[in-house]
Amino acid sequence: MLRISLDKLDTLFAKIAEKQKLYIPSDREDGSAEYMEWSEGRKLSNALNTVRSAKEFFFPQTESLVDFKLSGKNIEVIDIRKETEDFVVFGVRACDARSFGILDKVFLSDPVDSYYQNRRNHGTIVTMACTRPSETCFCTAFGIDPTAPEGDAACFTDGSFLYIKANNDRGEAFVSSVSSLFEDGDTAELEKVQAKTKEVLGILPLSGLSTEAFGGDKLNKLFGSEKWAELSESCIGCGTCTFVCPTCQCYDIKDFNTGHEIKRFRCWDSCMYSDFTKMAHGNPRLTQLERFRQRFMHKLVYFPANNNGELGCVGCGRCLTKCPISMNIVKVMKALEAE
Amino acid sequence: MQVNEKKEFEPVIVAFCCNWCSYAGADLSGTNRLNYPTNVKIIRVPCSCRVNPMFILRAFQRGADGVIICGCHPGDCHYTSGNYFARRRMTLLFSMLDFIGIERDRTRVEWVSAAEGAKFAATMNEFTEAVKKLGPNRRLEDLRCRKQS
Amino acid sequence: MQRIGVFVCHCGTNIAATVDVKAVAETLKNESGVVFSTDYQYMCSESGQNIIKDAIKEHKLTGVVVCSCSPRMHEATFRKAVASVGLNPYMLEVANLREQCSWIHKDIATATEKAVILGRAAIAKVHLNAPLTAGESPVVKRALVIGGGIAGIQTALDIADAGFDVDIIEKEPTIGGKMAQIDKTFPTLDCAACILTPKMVEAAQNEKIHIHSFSEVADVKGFVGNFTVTIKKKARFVDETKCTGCGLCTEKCPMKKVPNEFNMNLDNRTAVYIPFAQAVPKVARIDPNYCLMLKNGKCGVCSKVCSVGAIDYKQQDKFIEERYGAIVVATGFNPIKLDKYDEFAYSLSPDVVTSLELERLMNAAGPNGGTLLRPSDKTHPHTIVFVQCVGSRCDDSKGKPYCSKICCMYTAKHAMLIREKYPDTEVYVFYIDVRTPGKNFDEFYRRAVEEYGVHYVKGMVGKVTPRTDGKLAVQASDLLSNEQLHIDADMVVLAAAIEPDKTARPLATMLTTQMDTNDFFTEAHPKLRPVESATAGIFLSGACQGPKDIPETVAQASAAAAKAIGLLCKNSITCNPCVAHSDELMCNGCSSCEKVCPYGAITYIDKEFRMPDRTTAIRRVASVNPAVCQGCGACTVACPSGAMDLNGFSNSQIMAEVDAICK
Amino acid sequence: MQEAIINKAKELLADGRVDRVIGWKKGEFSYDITPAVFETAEEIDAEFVCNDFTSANVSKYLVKETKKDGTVLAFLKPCDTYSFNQLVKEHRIDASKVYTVGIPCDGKLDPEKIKQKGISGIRSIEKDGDMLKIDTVYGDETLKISDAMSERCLSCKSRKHVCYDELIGEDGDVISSNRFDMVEQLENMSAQERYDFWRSQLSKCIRCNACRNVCPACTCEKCVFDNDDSGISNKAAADSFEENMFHVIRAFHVAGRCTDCGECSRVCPQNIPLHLLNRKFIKDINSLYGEYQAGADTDSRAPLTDYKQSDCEASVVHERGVE
Repeated sequence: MLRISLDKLDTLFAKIAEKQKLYIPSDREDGSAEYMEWSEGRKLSNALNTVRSAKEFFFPQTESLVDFKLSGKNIEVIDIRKETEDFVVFGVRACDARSFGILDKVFLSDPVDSYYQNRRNHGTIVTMACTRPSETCFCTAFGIDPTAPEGDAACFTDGSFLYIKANNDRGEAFVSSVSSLFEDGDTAELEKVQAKTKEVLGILPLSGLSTEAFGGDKLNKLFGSEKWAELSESCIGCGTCTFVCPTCQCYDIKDFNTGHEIKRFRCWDSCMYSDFTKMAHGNPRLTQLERFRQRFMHKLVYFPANNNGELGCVGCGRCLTKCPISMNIVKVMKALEAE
Repeated sequence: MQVNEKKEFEPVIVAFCCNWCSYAGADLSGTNRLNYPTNVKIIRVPCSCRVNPMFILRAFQRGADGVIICGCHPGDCHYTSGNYFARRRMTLLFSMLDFIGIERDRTRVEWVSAAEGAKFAATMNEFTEAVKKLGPNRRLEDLRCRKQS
Repeated sequence: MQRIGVFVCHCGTNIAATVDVKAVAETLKNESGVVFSTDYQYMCSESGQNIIKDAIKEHKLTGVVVCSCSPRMHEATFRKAVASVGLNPYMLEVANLREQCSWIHKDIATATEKAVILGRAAIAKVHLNAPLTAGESPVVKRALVIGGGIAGIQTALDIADAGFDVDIIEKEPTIGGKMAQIDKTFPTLDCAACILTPKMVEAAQNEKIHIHSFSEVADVKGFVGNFTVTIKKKARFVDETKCTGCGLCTEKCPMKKVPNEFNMNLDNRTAVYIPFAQAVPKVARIDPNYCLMLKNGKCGVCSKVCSVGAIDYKQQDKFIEERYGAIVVATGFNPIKLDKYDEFAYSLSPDVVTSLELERLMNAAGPNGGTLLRPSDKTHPHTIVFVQCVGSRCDDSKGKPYCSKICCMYTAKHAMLIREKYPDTEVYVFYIDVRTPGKNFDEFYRRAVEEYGVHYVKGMVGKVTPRTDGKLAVQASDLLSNEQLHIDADMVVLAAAIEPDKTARPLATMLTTQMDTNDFFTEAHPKLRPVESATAGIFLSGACQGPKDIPETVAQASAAAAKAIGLLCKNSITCNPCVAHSDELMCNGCSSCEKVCPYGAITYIDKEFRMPDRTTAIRRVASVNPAVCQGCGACTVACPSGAMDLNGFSNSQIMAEVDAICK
Repeated sequence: MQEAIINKAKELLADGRVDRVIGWKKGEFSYDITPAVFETAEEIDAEFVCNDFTSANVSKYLVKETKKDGTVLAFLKPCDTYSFNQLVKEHRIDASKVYTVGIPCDGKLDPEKIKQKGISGIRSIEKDGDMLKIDTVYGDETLKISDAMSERCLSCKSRKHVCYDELIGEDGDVISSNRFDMVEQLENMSAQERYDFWRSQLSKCIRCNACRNVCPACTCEKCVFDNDDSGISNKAAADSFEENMFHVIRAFHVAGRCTDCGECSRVCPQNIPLHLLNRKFIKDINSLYGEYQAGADTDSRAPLTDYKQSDCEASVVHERGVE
């Protein structure tokens, strides 16, 4: 398999960044990691994952859609769409890599979201296999193998070398563009690391999490569950879980009047918010219970119902770490399953 | 032909003036034909205590380079105590803006009575100068609102 | 969407000379919502107003922007004009192109640019204006006068004359106030009691006037037209309704060594007493600090001698509540305490007296039956020194910064009276300067100097030293001849500064009226509204507003009465519609707004709401009384949720103006 | 301690003094604890927990809980009592429906701090003297307790309960705290440095509203940022200005009301030190208008709804410190 010494990562990054923008997870001063544009000196983070997911590269938190220019009493509509430049996101974990598939099902199915598609067409995802999963990880419950991540190309490491493998055509093109830096090498050490990681995955506290109880056919039973009241009781209605989630895809469209023009933009919305899907007649989900239920029903029932049974969660564990009151999808799944 | 005339920076300055003292003071400086720059635009409010910090931030967002709040002198408030509340609010707000690194000379509170037309004009001249020196507000502007030139 | 008309005024050349008014009208025509825009020479003229009225009708305008002089000048004019053709007057905004644009700028280009921006701001505001209707609030047809001195009496008489019920609250056992203690009045030298007591009697006998003597204001609630006042009727231990004022109890009372405050403590009274012969109401009061029965439970003589059984040793303070449409404050004044003025030996010698004490010493009902005798040895004084401005016009902390106004004249009166009655007495008056602005005042002063030979000396007394021979050694300087004077005086009279009564400050808090730093009530406007306080429905009468002599006090008392009558004769009052209002759906009931309201206009009510989960819940929410609110807006900023907003100056309106100016 | 608290809860439930108990419920791991309401002794026995990770301030839940019938028992840490008092003062909590039991607190631990030391795959955490013994799937780890202590607890202002119906354990004291040190450090920076600091911090904000929604002072029926009529509502910070404004306005709205409980910084998923903004206001208020601690009582006048004629002028900001 093609490999490069980890000491030469900088050379690799420099090479990638020659032609296009490169984003890698890097450590912030507060110790947590986030995707940053690579430039000389920027180091790849050792953290298991970033606070925010990689979905932002294709579905940014705010995005301008169209401008309306006002002059006197006239309004001119300005299409501000531009072709995105090519970019590479390096170091995406298996869970996030899977999330793109979920987002694609929403944004690329008819009617196609041209803003999302534009970015998707120009982004190359280079994933990175996990070697040190955490107690909050449960991607395996969704059939994800963190030692063999999806993505256009996948990278693996054994502590000394970075191995690379293309998963599709785009990945092939990417690998060949940097292959001059790689050499063919023995994967024995890597296989050892992968086996060790698999062993750890088996003993993680959430390794036994079952998804049996969920799917598109479970609607009536789960919707009416009495557990929701208890589970949602402590929810403070913030959007942390949805904003760190790699698969949450709801957005709101708003207009901003700058005085010279109206900027129509979209921004992430959260089903946890009191004004989520508020319409002229009011709000269909009036209580936090209903809003809380929406989020989990969406991931565990509605999404699979529309997508051949695929669940809308990838088990990245971000909501487990970040929820202010430590309520999360695992607790919800376990509670509902126990019923 | 050489076009190298660099236009002097003309700040946008919003002045909130209370109806009873400062707005009347501004009127008086007009009546007395006392000049101050056109940069200053006055918004009439019933009392300095009507000025919500939101208004000040809004002004900066929309392109103001300086915001000044004028009210009756302490003790002279038409509503007895309005300017005392305004004073505390503005002191704390300005301190907070300073704390997050916004230039402190972009904000000011000045007490101007209905009889102080001259003080009003002098204050506006001084304040405009101070803001001019700072240059355009960049730290607390909304890029979306920046004027396209 | 509003249909807005813009009217740009030239104001002759006042605006048009510096602002290109045609360009302004033309540019503003392009603003969103503007359907008509024009300019005219004088918008405030009748033909100018007609242009506005016609345009409203023709173009079905829903909003009007007049670009003219200051709204402080003609806003009311234009509001009236638009209202006359059926447009709500609050759908009008004025852009100030004269005082705040054309008059201060010289360059036509930049002034025009600014004028356009000011016009835009006004247009942006009008877009968000809402029609406002002034509310109405009923008026209780009864007035309260606080203080029963000459000011209060005069005000009450005038209000009663107009046919309204009026209550007087007097903290002392009798009305009459300071004037009752005065001997003669300047500049006519007529007897104060002779002119005051008939008025007191008149007040007592007027069936529209109700006197609460020996009472205080305990609490004030409500607002103009509808005040609710709690009156504390202090226990006097004598049943007012039974006492006939026969005076038998006062004769028989064994406790005869009580300092008589009516005579400035220069003689004594009994523990049960009637302050003076002409007291109104003529009802006895028992002083619990001296009454043997009340102190030790032993005596009871008065109770035994009272034939009508009016004595009631168990009487308690009583609180009554009464509603009023108007309140007149007439709390009056007091001479300041002179304990800080050791240089004049006031506390060292009984022969150093204040002017008010001198009034009693000279009064026929005073301690000496009208003969002027030295308090120390009851001998005739032959040399009397008057010291002016004791505590007045001081820049130190001992006295008052203001002129007490009445001292120059009453001293001239005293000097003249003494010289007339006791020609062998030398009278010296030490003054900073003599102030005599008033009808016949200067003539009066000159008579004192020229006809009565009073020695007026410009200069201050430095020190008064009581000597062992009973004389007072007065050291003074004569500034005109620049020499030191040493006078051996028999008496020294100090013209003590006057200050507002101590009860005024807490009263001002209850009434939510303003006071100046000297505790005089502040008038709504020092020149144009001198008898009204800034708080609607509260009027000022007499020396509580500033030092005054009797004629001025009476004039102001009648003026205050006229203002109060003007209010009382209305059935209801129109309220300013630019008041705060709370959006109950957003209000948290946190009480922040209430704490910053200077008028007590905000109260809280428990209201039932439908909750998101379709249940109902009772929440505490703020409620603004539009009749009390004056529209300052303090509450709107104190409110964290933005539930509180102000009509006419709403958050969105002000932000729209900000946006228009900054864009 | 946990045992005493559980016994107290069961005792009060049993004798009918309270109908519900608000406390904390066990999670999947040793540290992911959720505030919860318990109605029976069985539920309490099964799931009630009070340990080094029960940091959530339950005071704000009482706004909702006291709207229901019956009395609720709340266990309050010293800092929670300040929030409780403030909410009572602002008429947000019906105190007559709450039975408060003060519980002692030596500071709570922050799981994120533990993880940032590289400790992963945590199975259990135990205290051992001043050390933590952590069992992970990658082997045993140890950590000094002080290194795992929540930032806010390291600058705790008070271990004294300002109100309670009953107290478990000994009451502590108001601490002469170092809580303004960081504010002071920032004040001593240049304006440019302060600007850069706050830009780097506030640009991390994802507007999840966790700070606001957890804040016991933010109990508005409708927040201005959710209200389209307020003119400043927004769901995402579309510009750096909006990032700044949200936090400045929020801090201003809670100025004089913030009890400095530190929940905002605790819950921020982006680790923005939001409490510094609130502390700046507290520090200013203390130095300009006299010492004031929101929540210390239920009747004093808050500094922004009060004034003195002798207050300093706003120009004091221009006159002091580093430009």
